[in-house]
Amino acid sequence: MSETREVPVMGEGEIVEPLLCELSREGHRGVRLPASDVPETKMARAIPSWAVRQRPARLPEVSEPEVIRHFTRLSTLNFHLDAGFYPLGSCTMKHNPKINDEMAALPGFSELHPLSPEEASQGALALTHVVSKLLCEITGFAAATLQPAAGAQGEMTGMLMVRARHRDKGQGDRRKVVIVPDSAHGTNPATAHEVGWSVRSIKSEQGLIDARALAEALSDETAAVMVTLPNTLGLFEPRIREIADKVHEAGAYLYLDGANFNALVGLVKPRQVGFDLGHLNLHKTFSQPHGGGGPGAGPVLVSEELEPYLPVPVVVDKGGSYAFDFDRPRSVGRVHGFYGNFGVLVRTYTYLLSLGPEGLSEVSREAILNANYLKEKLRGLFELPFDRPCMHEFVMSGRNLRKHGVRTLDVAKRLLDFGVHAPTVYFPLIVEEALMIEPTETETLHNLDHFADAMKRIAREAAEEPETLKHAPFTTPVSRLDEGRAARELKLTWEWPEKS
Amino acid sequence: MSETREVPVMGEGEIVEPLLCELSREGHRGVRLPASDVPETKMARAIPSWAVRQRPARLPEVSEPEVIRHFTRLSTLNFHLDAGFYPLGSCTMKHNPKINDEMAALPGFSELHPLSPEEASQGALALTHVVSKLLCEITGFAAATLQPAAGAQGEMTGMLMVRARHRDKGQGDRRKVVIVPDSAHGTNPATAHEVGWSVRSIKSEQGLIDARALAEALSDETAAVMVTLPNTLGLFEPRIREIADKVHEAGAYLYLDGANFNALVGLVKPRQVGFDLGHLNLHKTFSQPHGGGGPGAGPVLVSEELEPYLPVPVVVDKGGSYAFDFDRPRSVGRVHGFYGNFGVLVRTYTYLLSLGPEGLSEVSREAILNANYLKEKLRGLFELPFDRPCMHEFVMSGRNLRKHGVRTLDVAKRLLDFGVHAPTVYFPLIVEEALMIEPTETETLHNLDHFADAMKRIAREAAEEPETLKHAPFTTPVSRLDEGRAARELKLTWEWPEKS
Amino acid sequence: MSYVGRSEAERKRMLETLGITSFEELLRDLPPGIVEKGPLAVPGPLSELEIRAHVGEIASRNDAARGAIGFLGGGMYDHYIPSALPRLVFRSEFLTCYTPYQPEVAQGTLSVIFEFQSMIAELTGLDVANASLYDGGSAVAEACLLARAHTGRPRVVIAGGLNPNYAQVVRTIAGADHVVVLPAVNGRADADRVARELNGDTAALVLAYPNFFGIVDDALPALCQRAHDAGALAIVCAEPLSLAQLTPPGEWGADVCVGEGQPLGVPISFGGPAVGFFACKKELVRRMPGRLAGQTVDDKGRRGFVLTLQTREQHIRREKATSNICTNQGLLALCATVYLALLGKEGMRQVADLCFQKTHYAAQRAKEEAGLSLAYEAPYFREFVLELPVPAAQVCHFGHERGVLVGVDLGRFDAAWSRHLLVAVTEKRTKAEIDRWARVMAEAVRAQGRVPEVAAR
Amino acid sequence: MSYVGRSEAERKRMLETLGITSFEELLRDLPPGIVEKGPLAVPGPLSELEIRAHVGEIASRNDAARGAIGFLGGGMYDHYIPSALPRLVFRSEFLTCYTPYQPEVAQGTLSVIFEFQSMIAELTGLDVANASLYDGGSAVAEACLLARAHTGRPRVVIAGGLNPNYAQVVRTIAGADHVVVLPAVNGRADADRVARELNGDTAALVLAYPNFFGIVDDALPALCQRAHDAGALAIVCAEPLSLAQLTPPGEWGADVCVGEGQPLGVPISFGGPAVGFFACKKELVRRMPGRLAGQTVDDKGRRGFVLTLQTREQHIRREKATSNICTNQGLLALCATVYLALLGKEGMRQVADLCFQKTHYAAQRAKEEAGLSLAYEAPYFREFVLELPVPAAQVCHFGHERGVLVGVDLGRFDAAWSRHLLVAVTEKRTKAEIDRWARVMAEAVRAQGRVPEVAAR
Ligand SMILES: Cc1ncc(COP(=O)(O)O)c(C=O)c1O
Ligand SMILES: Cc1ncc(COP(=O)(O)O)c(C=O)c1O
Repeated sequence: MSETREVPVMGEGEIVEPLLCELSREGHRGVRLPASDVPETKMARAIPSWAVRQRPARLPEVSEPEVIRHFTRLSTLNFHLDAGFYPLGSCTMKHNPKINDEMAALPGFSELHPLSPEEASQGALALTHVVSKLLCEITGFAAATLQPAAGAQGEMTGMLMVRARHRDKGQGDRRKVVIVPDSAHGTNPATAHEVGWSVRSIKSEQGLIDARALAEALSDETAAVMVTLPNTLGLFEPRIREIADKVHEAGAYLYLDGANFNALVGLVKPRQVGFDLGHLNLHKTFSQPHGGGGPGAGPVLVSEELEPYLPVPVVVDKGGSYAFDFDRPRSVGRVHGFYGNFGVLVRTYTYLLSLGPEGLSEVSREAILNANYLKEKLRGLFELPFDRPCMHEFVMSGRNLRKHGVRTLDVAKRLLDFGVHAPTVYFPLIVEEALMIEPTETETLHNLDHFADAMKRIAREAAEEPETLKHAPFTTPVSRLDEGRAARELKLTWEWPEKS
Repeated sequence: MSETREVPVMGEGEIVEPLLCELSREGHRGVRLPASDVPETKMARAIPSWAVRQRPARLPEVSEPEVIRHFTRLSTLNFHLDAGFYPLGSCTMKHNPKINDEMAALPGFSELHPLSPEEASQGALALTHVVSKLLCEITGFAAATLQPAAGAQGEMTGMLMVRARHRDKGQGDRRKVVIVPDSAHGTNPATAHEVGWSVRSIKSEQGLIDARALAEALSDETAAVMVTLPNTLGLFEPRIREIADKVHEAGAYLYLDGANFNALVGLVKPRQVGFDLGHLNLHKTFSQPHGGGGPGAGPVLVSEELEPYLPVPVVVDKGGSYAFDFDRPRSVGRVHGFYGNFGVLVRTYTYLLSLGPEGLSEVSREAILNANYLKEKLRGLFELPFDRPCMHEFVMSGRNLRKHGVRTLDVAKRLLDFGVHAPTVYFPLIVEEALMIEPTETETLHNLDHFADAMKRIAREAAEEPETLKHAPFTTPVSRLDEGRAARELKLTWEWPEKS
Repeated sequence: MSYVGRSEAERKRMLETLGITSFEELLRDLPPGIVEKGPLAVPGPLSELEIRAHVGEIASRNDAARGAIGFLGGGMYDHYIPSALPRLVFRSEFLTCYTPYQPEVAQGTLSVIFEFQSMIAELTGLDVANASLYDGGSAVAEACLLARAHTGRPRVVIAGGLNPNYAQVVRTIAGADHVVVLPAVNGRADADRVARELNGDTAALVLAYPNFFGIVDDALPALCQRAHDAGALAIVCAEPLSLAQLTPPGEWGADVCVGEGQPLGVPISFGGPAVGFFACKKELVRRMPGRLAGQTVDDKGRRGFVLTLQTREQHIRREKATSNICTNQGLLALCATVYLALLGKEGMRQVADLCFQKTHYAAQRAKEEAGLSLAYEAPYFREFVLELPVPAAQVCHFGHERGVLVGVDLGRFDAAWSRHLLVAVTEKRTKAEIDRWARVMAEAVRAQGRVPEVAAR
Repeated sequence: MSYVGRSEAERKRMLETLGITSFEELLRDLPPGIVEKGPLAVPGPLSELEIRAHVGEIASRNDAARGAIGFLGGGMYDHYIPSALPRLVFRSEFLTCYTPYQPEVAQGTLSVIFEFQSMIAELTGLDVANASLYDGGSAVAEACLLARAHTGRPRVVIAGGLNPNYAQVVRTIAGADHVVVLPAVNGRADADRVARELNGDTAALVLAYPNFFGIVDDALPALCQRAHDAGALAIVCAEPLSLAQLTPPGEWGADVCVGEGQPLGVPISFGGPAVGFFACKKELVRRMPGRLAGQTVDDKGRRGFVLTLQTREQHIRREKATSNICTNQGLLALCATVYLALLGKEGMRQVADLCFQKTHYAAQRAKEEAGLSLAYEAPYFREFVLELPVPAAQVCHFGHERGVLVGVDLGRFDAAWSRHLLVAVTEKRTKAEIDRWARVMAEAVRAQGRVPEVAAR
């Protein structure tokens, strides 16, 4: 079934795009700066001699046109959301509205210094304050910190708050275990470890938390239980209220990993379900572009009980004006040099306003509908380990392709040839050969069908011409990369060419 | 020499990107507008019934994410200057600085209405005024109009001014012939025709104006002589002063087609050489991005004698403030609904300031050096019909490849496979199988060498594997297109798919 | 700031390749004494940092920099531009590419042109449209030239109501001798006068829809018929956004429909770059000016687009071309295409309706708040003319000082109209802004006598 | 504004495919009563047009919207951002892509990370650098965690002079119990005290370069030596732009160099998104936090880049990971990479020199014009602390009212510093602006007593 084309190309073994060090030419200059307009101070007289750089840093010397071409060409080597469907499970690659970027770039925000006097920053303080309040309304919690720069930092902030609370209750020395389901994201155990606690992983039962296993694990050493809702299989824990009760009975706190909150917006308020605190990922649910790795924001929302522990500063409404409150004796302290990823908050606010109440509830509903539809369309092509209605995403297994010698990785790579990004693969760890698929609400039926058709074709290829899959992708700027070699040779910085 | 790759692709005969009408889905919406906040006026009561549209215009119905993807994907089908070298002769595809766009987008400019009171438009008037002055300084002329939207409109404006001048001199009925060299761009004869004149084309001699042929052609019917300097072969007319004298002796005006002014910036002032008037192409010499076809700007510069004929309005300095002067009885009138492509003028001003006097003279010098260097590097690969130092561009001929059954068109197409745009081909008409190459000053030595290497390889392919060339390009989004079919079937608008 | 990437060593290497020792040797064809000795007397070089300060200061001298509230129309309008639009249009793939002469690497631009043509044809109700012309003014002029070529007749009759600037452009380009510009009567074409002017020499009758005064002239269909009866073409200059709510000219007799595309997502930018559009019946396609994209297939049968019917154009046909146009306004046609796509079927209807509603509300407020009435009692769509008891220039000055650009002083076009104010209200103006405008208008009128006289132009 | 493209007919078709008649059937796993009945109490929906007005109004409440002239530093600086930078960074290819988990379609992002790593390693004088961390504060904290893991010791000593906010972040993240934050003495580390605090339990000594007060502390090389002598790692928190003119920490003893990358082309944006950088000796690479791009080849032998040493990371190693970081600040690392490329070798030297020159000029003007002297007599690079005769908060308020953000009131960090003003001068400030600043300072000081008391925080 694979057509072939004869393409005379420039020759293999070539460089797709040179590095800056290879583009560098002695004496070339990029942008220029104005000449100094002040009387000169001799650096050698003002700065200790050991500290005055003798050899200029070896940075590239490239003209502006060539710098622009370099990064422009590099950019085209990326797949991206504005090019096509990106069904990365657990990542919520939904549409990134451009008005959000436009608002974040307003000079009143983007040029605002974090140490401007409060009287000169009232807009930023007001926006921070209202975003906190809106996120509380959406989740049902009492208070929020917007300081954490991402989900993982939110988790850490949350655990620090729980620790501080246990200490205040005199249980700080005892409660040092965090329970996480085996389907949890890696950041959960890593966070528990980073705050100096140990992790107890509990096995899932039919993709859900096993209430008995949880009961067994809970003890007076349990500090917190971290639950992702819906979980990383896209399943809503049907017994979440019971779970919450058990956790509370054991004197522990129930933490929401809100990475999957896209399934719940306007539908379920986590606080009402029994969570004590948790984070949201504004770069998932709230449409912040992912930027090739970040920035995100991981605000933490808490119950009244935990509010005193929020990081400093907190923005408070002084009736007509806003101010930072640093005077919070039980605060866990700061987790960010300033106030977190403010620019992301501007985008979030814009997004919330754009959608409004109806738009927000449409988010979860359409996301859930899309996921269930796609699951139905893919039924039979791959295994469906947990066949029940899913929320905003679902997980299949490529186990059934093993008989053809094909792995999930091959399926993922082949998809890249169809103008679609690969789903999340090999996660969650509890599903062999996992394919984790999250369409989000902003994909059209047409795109879902195109994806399903591609998957159908790939499943057929797996049976009929497995070699095609094993060598995929074919249409990408580079073909499969040798990851082992990268780790062995560990080339992490460039080498300047002999002469430039 | 051509390697082959086996690529299973999605199937030939496919659509590279659907059209908007194919993406349209009934009921989908893009951006939303606010609801009306004013009391309703019934349209049927306010507007005559025949004029009230009964059937909504059949425009696409596409969600914002899909619109963005559509145009983003379409964009990637284009070669563009920020991706690589663009040696299009006579087009001056030089670097387009981003600061120019930034300045043109300042709300004070981009949101300024052309009918704002003059007191509310002082910045725009001041800028227009200073750009006129600077262009006069650079060219040596006495006055300018910035109204023409492109070079061709500049030519027309110039011819209208010449006509008006002849009329004022009582020679309007007699002088109705424009002389152009056979190397001239098509706009020159087309313009002469558009103002109702006839065209007399004179044959070039060794790529230059044949003084004798010119002398013969000149008469008391000659209205103007249009000369491109350097000409479209990239050659400077060595006898330009003589030519000017002869034209003036004959009572005609010498018009500069300034499309090739990149060769002269800071080097030669056309007025000093004897031109009476002429246009510049700001989208060539002055770094305005070409936008896939435009906008440009074609200001016309004139001698004192012709100044009274400039289009209205002219911006005048009233000492501290600026105003439009409409009271110009000898003006040819308006050529633009407002004042021309103002946004382009902002870019031009920014560009001039960026470069300053040294930077401007570097433009022509480096452009000339690049062209001569490249000519030298390509020597022997193609024929060089006029082997003398060139200015900013040069013309070769692919005649020598005919013996292999290869045409210049094939060379152009094959170049596209090397990450380089094709040169201008089959122009000027006086060189068979012409390849017109203009590197501009902003290309690095590295890029010139890369281009030369590609040309070397192509010349070799022409001899060794001509079929490769004839089927090139191979790496572009589509392969060679059937232009004949387009003209025969003449499908100029889309057809909606059966059901959308 | 220099954009040249060149070291001294490289320059030397290049000269060596050329076998010369100094650059000047390359200039040996230049007549002696021709090369400028000194540097040009221009300012700079400035760094970006300095340019931002300097050019920013110039921009700040325009009211627009201070977010003045605008009620200006007369051919260009302050419409909402969706946030996604500049992000797409400023992609360097669209911005920095040349005219699509190598279609294999220009399918982006060519597809956009094809879509633009399709949507302009749909909006105007005609068969075909081109890739763009310079602006509304030159589009009207080109339409007249087409009519001349098509009919072999010289005369062009412009009915009252066309934007006076456009009429001037037509006179400049098509030659004043054969262009008859008729005055408007009561803001409309004088049907009888027009009928009288149409004769056996007439190539075209030019009409405007809505016209310069915002009026939907009830006589237009009949005038088209008159033109046809006289063997002339009916050319309609239309405002394209209104066409989302108005019956397209192609349905009531236009042979050619042209206009200014700026209202479709193009920044207003002091009047340019703008974008002329040109649509006509398919019989006229071979006489159309400007570029056309047509559909075809590639070697492998894939759909693609190319510039077609290039034999109409100057680079092929030279003096026999249908027009001398070469560089057009491609990027602005892209703006319009993206705009039409983002607003879509429903959005376009809505934006046109909002303009209509707000305009009518403003006229009503002018009456209620300032006691001002319309200069012309006639149906209007998205702008109207107020008859003022004081010079319009004074009212404009009064508004300017209060951050409201109240309208266009028609005295700038014709001294006879010096008490006429042309007011346009787009979807961007809120009720509160319109109310504010009405108050400023009322104050301005009341302040009569206290407002200093300002130049009428 | 909804971004969902779905008609009722399509929704129905989807439900049919699912064999259900109502969406609610998909929610059957949800416990009863859990689904919210009413709509959320949030404002909206608003169109873009309304959002521009509303959010624009909020932005306008910040001085920055009015182009206040800033002399603020303390970790973030108002540097010139080249015009090309946002055009590149905002390309959707960079902005809307995910973490490069499928390297075949992410070579753009991966190459940029590799270049970022290379240039950060060069600037800091160390062997390797990572793809970014959240910000300067968390980068210092992560460095301390690395030192702990590397040495197996718990204690972290922070010498005087580190940004107090960063010290707080370290205490929060690394646990206050084992983190000793020493006070600065005369704006510098107290070398003797530091030496005393370094003991057999100490994992790391944290130093700052230039430090929070702008000072280049002469004791740093010796303190690194002391740390090494005690078996601890020397962690230097550096301001990266200064490193273009200052000897890199790797050359005078740093094992790890971290800091805030904002000065390298990142919009200041009220403190975030910022970008932490992390560089270290190659011996420590396997303990580094965060992502690393490494070079490799593809199937066909072409060079390519992948995320490597992922076994350090949480998604593979879970609780044994070197850090819990997942999402980082990739886009801002891209800003820094583009910035370093555009300025290049010479531009970076020049910008650092300009900051140095202007800062020293400002200090001199403060003395001449306002009679103000430095709080600390010590070499400083790009910012300095003035000792004021009045509360710094008053002076800041006075300046704010005049459109000059005169400096950072250090009383916001420590009440003991309430008469200390931290002043940073970047290349963006002209001589005229600095002179203006000096005059405002002088007036503010003279106005003492007449200025109303404002809250110190
Ligand atoms: C379920 C889950 N939890 C936590 C995280 C970590 O969030 P972040 O990457 O924002 O630190 C992720 C993100 O990938 C996730 O999917
Ligand atoms: C020599 C020459 N003359 C005239 C023109 C026409 O200029 P424009 O395209 O700006 O109308 C061109 C542009 O292509 C040209 O190269």
